Amino acid sequence: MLRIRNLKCFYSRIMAVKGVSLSVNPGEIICLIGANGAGKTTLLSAVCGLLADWSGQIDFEKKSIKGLEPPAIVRAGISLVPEGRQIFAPLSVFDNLRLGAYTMYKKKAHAAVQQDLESVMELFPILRQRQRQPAGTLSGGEQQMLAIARALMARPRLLLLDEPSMGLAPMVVEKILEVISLLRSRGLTIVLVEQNALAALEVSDRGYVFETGAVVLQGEAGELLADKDVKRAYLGKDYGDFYDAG
Amino acid sequence: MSGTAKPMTGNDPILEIRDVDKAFGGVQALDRIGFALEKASITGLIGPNGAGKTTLFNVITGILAPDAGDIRFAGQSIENLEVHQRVALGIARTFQNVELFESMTALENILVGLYTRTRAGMIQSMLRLPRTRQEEARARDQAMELLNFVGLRDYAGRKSGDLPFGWQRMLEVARAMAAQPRLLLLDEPAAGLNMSETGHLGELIKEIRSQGITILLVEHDMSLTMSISDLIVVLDQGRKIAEGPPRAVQEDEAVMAAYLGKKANPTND
Amino acid sequence: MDDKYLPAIYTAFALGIAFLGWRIDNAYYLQLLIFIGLNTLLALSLNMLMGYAGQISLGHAAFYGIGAYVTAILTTTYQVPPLLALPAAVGAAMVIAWIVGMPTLRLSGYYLGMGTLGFGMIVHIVLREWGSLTGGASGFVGIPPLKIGPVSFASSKSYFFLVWAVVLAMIILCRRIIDSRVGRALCAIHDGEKAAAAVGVNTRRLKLQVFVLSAGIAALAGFLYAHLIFFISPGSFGFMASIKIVTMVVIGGMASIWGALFGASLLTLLPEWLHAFSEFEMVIYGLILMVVMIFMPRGLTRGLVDIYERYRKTHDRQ
Amino acid sequence: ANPAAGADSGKNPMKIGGIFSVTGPASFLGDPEKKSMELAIEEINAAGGVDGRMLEAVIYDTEGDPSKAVMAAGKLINKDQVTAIVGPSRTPTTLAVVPMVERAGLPFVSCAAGNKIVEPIKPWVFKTAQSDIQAVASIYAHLEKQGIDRIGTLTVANSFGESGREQLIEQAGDFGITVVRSESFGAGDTDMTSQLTKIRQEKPGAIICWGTNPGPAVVAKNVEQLGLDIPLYQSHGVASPKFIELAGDSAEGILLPTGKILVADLLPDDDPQKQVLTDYIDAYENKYDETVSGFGGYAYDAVYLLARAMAGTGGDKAKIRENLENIREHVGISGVFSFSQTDHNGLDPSAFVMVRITDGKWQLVK
Amino acid sequence: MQELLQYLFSGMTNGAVYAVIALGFSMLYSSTDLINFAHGEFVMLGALCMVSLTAGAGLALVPAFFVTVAAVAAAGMLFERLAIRPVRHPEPIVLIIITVGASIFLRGTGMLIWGKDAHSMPPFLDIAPIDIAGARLLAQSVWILVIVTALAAGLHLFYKKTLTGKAMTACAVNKKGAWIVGIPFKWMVLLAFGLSTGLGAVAGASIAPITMSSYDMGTILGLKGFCGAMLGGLGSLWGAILGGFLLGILEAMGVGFVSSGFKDATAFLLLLLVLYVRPQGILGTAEIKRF
Ligand SMILES: Nc1ncnc2c1ncn2[C@@H]1O[C@H](COP(=O)(O)OP(=O)(O)OP(=O)(O)O)[C@@H](O)[C@H]1O
Ligand SMILES: Nc1ncnc2c1ncn2[C@@H]1O[C@H](COP(=O)(O)OP(=O)(O)OP(=O)(O)O)[C@@H](O)[C@H]1O
Ligand SMILES: CC(C)C[C@H](N)C(=O)O
Ligand SMILES: [Mg+2]
Ligand SMILES: [Mg+2]
Repeated sequence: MLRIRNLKCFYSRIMAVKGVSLSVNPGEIICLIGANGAGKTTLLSAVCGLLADWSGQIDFEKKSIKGLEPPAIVRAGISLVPEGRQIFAPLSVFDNLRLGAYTMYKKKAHAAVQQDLESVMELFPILRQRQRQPAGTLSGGEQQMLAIARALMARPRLLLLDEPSMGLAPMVVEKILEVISLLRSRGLTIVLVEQNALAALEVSDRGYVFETGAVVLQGEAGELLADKDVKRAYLGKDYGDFYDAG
Repeated sequence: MSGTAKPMTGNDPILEIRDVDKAFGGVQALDRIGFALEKASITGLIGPNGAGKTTLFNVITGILAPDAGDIRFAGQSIENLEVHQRVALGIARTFQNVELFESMTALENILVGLYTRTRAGMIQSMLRLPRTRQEEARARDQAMELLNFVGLRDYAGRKSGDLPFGWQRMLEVARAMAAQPRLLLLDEPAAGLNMSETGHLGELIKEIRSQGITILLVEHDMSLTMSISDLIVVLDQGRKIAEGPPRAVQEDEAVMAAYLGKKANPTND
Repeated sequence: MDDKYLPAIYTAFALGIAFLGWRIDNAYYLQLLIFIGLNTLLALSLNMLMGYAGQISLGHAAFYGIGAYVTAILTTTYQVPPLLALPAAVGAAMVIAWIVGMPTLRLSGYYLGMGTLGFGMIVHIVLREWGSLTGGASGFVGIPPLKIGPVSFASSKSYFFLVWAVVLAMIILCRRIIDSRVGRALCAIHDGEKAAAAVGVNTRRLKLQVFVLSAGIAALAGFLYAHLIFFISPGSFGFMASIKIVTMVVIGGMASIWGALFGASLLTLLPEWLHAFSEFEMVIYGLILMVVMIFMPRGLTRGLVDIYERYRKTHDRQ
Repeated sequence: ANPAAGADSGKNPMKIGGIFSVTGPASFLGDPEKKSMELAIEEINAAGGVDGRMLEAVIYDTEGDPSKAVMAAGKLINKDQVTAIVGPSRTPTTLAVVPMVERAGLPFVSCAAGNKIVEPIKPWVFKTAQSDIQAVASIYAHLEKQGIDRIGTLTVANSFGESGREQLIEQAGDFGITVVRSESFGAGDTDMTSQLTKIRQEKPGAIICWGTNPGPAVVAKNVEQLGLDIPLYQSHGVASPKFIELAGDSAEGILLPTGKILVADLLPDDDPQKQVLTDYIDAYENKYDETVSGFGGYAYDAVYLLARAMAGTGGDKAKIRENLENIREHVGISGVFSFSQTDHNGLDPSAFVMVRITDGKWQLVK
Repeated sequence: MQELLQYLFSGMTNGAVYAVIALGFSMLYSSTDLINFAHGEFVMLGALCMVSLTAGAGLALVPAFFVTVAAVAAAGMLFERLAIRPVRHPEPIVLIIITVGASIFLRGTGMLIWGKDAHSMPPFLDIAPIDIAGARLLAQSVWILVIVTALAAGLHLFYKKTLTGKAMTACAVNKKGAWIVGIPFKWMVLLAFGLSTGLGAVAGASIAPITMSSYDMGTILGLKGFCGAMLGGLGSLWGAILGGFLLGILEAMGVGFVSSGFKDATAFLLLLLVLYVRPQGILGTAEIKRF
């Protein structure tokens, strides 16, 4: 479904992703883990069109997305839950959700939007309670839920989640991981970037481990969970001298 | 870097929160909250999203004025003090959404953190007398030391906004430490850190406590909170629903229902 | 620019001034350089406020005007020697800045722009309407040449040296502030005012201080302006003058001491070059402003660096 | 120094500088002034120049900004090394360059109205535009004849209006007139009914408006809108056909003092200026294909006065200045100039005539 | 009493003009977070186009009005496309300076096209001034009032009720966020510029009959409109209208009760006082920023 070949991403002169190749099959949950600054967010930005300065190849459903801007990519079926949430602070929660369905409205799929509104508020009841409140006044976790819900409103086929559990209460994290599994069972393909690698790998099919802009390890989620190095660096308490490695 | 010169008595509260109320429109974000922090202790403040934890931080640091209630720091009411005055008194914090000075380097961020602990004003800076220079040099040394403390020594000259998110959090901790606080408020410092980094952070926090600094920690990562806190306070919808040592709180029915969920046994992984 | 090169840069700067003063005899070119110097002071003053502390002012020409009018009135109407008029002019601007700044600096963003703009307009109108004191709309005539003790600054050349000595002094002072505790706190306010307060910076006081400082430097420029052309009128200190100062700062480069110099030079010289286009002057001037900003949004100083970086980037990748 | 220079000087053109607000808010002055200066120089050169030397104009734009005027003057004096300067269009720009020309010792003829320019007398400074003194005197003389002794004034908030207001107040006593209310308006204002309402409260016998287009046209319209049934006087600041076009029907009946240029064709044939005026108008309208305004004449006169004073001096600035001061009875566009040591404007009230706008046309008022 | 009413009318006439212009500022701000310092120049273009099309080309009023608005809106979109969009890292202040450059450019262009003189045109309908208790109001002023109200209502509906309106707001508050939900950011900005400069043209075309139009009329009108928008609260459409009228009326009262020389100063002083009490303008909402 998504195929990335030898991707290199640049921030002016810095190369943040240094030749990554990966692929995502339909209906899979793929998990990207790795230390801070490893380039996970950068990769997602390139996939969803936010970052234009890259070389290599990114194909979504066999079509290259080179040169496409985010709106076109959303229309193609990819949605992002970004790092830092990027909600529309002064607009109400409800309007944030409606705008998430912007491309749906443009397809005149009003009924579907109505349905989705119901279903995301089912998923996150707090959003229903806070419908009229300006989104910027929500608590951190509430905002995170809103960001996920908003991304779902576009009815994506591929959902990119950048650290969705960040700042969420344990119960909500559980809930979100559940939701992720649920979404997958509805046929959604998911790329999940997570620091909470343990939990993430548990719901994932496969995983990639990033380090300083490159994939250093990949495999079935179970294998990775068992891998000694992964355990040492990302799962266990034996953090060693991480900062020298980073 | 130690903030307290007085001997630690252990039972003398450094911060007392009494019956604090805060509402936003219809939302009662804080509802008669009260608890006390012992000197040189780590208190974990937990609760579901939107429980009012950040709001309480904002009230303690003076960013928001409480509707009612009183906050006493080191035995003295700080109600009428402005934000920067509270920092000068020794209350420093980090932010849930990372509020670094993005266009400035990591080192400069720490130097701003040292603001309350340095003196040179505009005139002195213009004259640049030997004393000012000495102060500046000393500040730079201290700042480098702090960067070293959080492991960012090699990134002193990098623009803070370009640092990866996790390092930005560490930088915030260092910046808060620069104020030589007696009370350090950490708002989700582990968000965005992977598990090993989180572990490292835990060690760091314990080390800060060992310097006699009191810590109030908001953190959803239970493996961290439960393992390093001396006391846990649980908020839900603005109310305090539990308070006690980690073990007790983990077993508390109300806390499980409101916050931890069913398989809440994160300390032993 | 690193701290340790600064003395060398200052020396080079001073030598440059000395060289220009020594080589140039044509009063027109000296005058042009003097105006560049005055505009540099203005840009520098606003850059402290806007570039570093992030507080926009759309009424900065008011302080320029206050400096000019106070000295004009004192030295002409009341025969006060310029040496005493100088502290009065600068002091008056600073006091007014302090009074106005207290409520105004509570505003932020465009509202601060509006507040300062309103203040600037009010000053402009007062200068225009208070005819008995200021000479009204027709202007104030008969300002004496500058004479400090036995030294007279009547010739273009002596004035050139005076103005540029002041510019250099102000550059050094501002640079020192920037590189200090206070300067860093100002930049912090720029990046996030609330965060700066939460880290312990007394933002209100600091903003006021830099506003007052900035007003003082602008008034100093006004003082020098009045004694340069011996005539002042409110038209020189209106809204457009304020906008021009902002433009100089942004074109030169925000938060850059040398940017002030670049911006002032370009905006002083440009109209002189464009005279040749007569009717088309405005069109071309506007176009140049736009083009510079489109291609060098961080101003001339960094724009050149950026272009180099871009070149390096494509180069590095091969 | 170079002996060849003397021989060459017969061919070297003599440079005259021009500083006008060609663009900016006073471009309606500067533009015709610039064109008239070029016209005058062309004419003089076609007639053989001054003592056989051609004249050359070097003209800069001030945009109405005193600092720019100073730069321009500096450039003319020090870089272009002109022999004389034909001055800025407005009072503040003129006053800004006065100290420079005084110091440089350079004959300088301004085109601005403000009386401050030649009062007190400065050796090198002359001006050709009629002063507000004469304009006010003409209006007041007319009012006196009508037996009106209470007036309201409405002046534009710039140097032109301010200087007009000063004169209106200063001379009122001489004509037994009381100014019952003085109001002002901004140059870009779009509605002056408030000011007029305030003036109306005092029940004046006439309203005098002092400004330059387009404000006074708005005033004319507002007077009509309010149905004010008293005479409206305007200043020479609107003395151009443009005003009638702008004010439209509201212009009907308005009175104003103007140089004779507006009514050149109505002048009796024995008027000394008639010939000069019609020649100028023809030449201007032929060359530029636009109707002449009342303002270009200031620069035209200035160039001719300078040319006359330059004759026989070989470019010696002090001599030119002296000659200028001794010019008598020079028939120009704005009047008949007679300079003296105590008068550097050289005009008397006869430079003005009162006109009334009737059926969209200027009409001489006796 | 009659005086007071006349001051009010005068204030309303000017205020209505300021209000339409303020509307343009506020509208652009709420969609792009940008203040267009060349807005006054678009008003000028509107006025002069209108004059040329009616008085010059002899077009009937209604078509002339629409052609004017369309032409100026097109110019505004061209401006966005050529001068705003290409900026690489657009900081607000940089865009502001670009609009300052544009204002000079447009003024220069206006001068080249229409010359330095002012131009006038007859009112939309040739009706005598309306007399109410001795105070008089021009029919054209009533026209402007009607236009202002209609525009405000229309825009209000657009922003509150249509998805495109919401999407525009979203673009202003969070460009990145807007992009990733699939809002065509660039098109929205283009549209916003078109709308806002179109509003400027409406202002220009409707005031052309009351005031005189010249290439340099834009600066002062733009300034007043900006003040009106700020006074009412940036981003609030009703605020812009309120601010515009308030400014006009304050000026007129300033003339009536203080002094005409100080009328602008009075207005600005009151404006400052309002801002000191309400730093976000009368109807503006304070920036939402929490830790
Ligand atoms: N805007 C930027 N300008 C320059 N460098 C950047 C920028 N954003 C990111 N980087 C650099 O790119 C590298 C990769 O960053 P990225 O944000 O993709 O990492 P990440 O894996 O998502 O880390 P984290 O877990 O902290 O979110 C880092 O070294 C970072 O410093
Ligand atoms: N400025 C505000 N205006 C309106 N409501 C607010 C404001 N600030 C906070 N709230 C509300 O107050 C409640 C408490 O918010 P707070 O940020 O303190 O929660 P929290 O405990 O920190 O949650 P999280 O763990 O998600 O960060 C939330 O419901 C939030 O929506
Ligand atoms: C209209 C003119 C008589 C104006 C005059 N030249 C001035 O000084 O503004
Ligand atoms: Mg990331
Ligand atoms: Mg929180």
